[in-house]
Amino acid sequence: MRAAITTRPLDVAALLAEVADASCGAAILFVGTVRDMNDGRAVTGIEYSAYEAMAEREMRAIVHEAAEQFATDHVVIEHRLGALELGEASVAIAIAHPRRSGAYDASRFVIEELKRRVPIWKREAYADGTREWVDPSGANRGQHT
Amino acid sequence: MRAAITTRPLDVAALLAEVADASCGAAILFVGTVRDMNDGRAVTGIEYSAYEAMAEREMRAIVHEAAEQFATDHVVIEHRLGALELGEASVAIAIAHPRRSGAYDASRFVIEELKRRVPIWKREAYADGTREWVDPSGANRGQHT
Amino acid sequence: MTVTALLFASYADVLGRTSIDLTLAPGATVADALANIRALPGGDQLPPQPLMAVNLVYARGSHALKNGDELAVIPPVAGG
Amino acid sequence: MTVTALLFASYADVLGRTSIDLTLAPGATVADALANIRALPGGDQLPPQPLMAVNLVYARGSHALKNGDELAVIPPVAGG
Repeated sequence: MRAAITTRPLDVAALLAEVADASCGAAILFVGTVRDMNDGRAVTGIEYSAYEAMAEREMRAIVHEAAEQFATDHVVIEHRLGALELGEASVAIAIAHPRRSGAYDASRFVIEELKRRVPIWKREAYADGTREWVDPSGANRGQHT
Repeated sequence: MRAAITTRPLDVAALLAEVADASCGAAILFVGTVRDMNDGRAVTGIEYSAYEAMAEREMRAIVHEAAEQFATDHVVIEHRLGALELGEASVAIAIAHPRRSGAYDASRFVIEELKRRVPIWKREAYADGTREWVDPSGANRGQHT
Repeated sequence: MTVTALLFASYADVLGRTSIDLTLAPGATVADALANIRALPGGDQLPPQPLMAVNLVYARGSHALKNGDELAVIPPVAGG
Repeated sequence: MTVTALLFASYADVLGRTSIDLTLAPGATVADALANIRALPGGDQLPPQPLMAVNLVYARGSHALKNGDELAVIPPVAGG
């Protein structure tokens, strides 16, 4: 079990190797990447920032909750910060589990919890030269420009 | 979109790279691996065989069904045949999708359909020296020794 | 007419072979071919209604065979 | 007592800074600290009830602060 924030490119294959275990019949790697479109706007890159100490603490808590809830110790999360280009990986979650249903459920749990509560923010850069903080909740849409 | 049977070790990182696309914000790699236990028996290895022409045909059909049902062209399956050791990958499914929910749903659809209908068989070797064809349906349990 | 029947995995084991050339009457069905296979030594160990395929596609017992078809008797699949 | 308040992302932008040292009366709560921050230039652009954390843990407005606590005002999170 491990959770980390990094500014280096994510080595997603290494994460999959890290969770591999002969007791596990299924491994799932989730990779979040920078999309070229969001809400109909052409995106050229995303800058990620975080409250790093709290983000790592929340990510570690999520890893432990997933391990307990889905009965596997083989859970790793890495989240990248800094300026990312299109197609680059911002987050990777690797899970190994004796059975595939547990692997899928644990993977989904981790990414949903990460998006719900880990204090990380992203500012998208658009093709028209503007930048905007992304608010997935929609609560402050249009307020932050 | 691609589906293939191979006797060589699966390069799962290459499959993830193959489906990557800047229009996709999520990629999921599912890897099935040889477990050291099944139904309480210590497993030492698995030999996979197939009706290869039909298996590739069914795998291609599943890829196309997933692409249509979940609206993404970025779907690849590889299944390995031959004698595999503990921890080795027997199947890998890579999906990229604009959104994570589509990626998870498409990945799960592909592995469930593959297990339901692709004519591939496995014979487990056990620590006690015996070997047995695996029947996940349980219909012929104990009949094939 | 002649149809090639393929056997795999546990079914190849019980029949001791991986393919059988069957000579069938015109209009014979998948079920007719299966009855012929079941009459061979070891054929009684096949389940009552195994999965069958004709020319790489799953087929019902009522499917009419043609000369040269590739028939397959498919054990419970276990991929993944 | 003194509490350090951290600001991030869009909230750091509207207040023009990433941290503020707040001097508060003993027994002051997270809500009291937020009211102080809201009184600063740009503070009126914070939403009515932003997420708050004390010493790396999400906290309610009624949470009593202690001298030396690290308070954080957390914009809508957008990880992943």
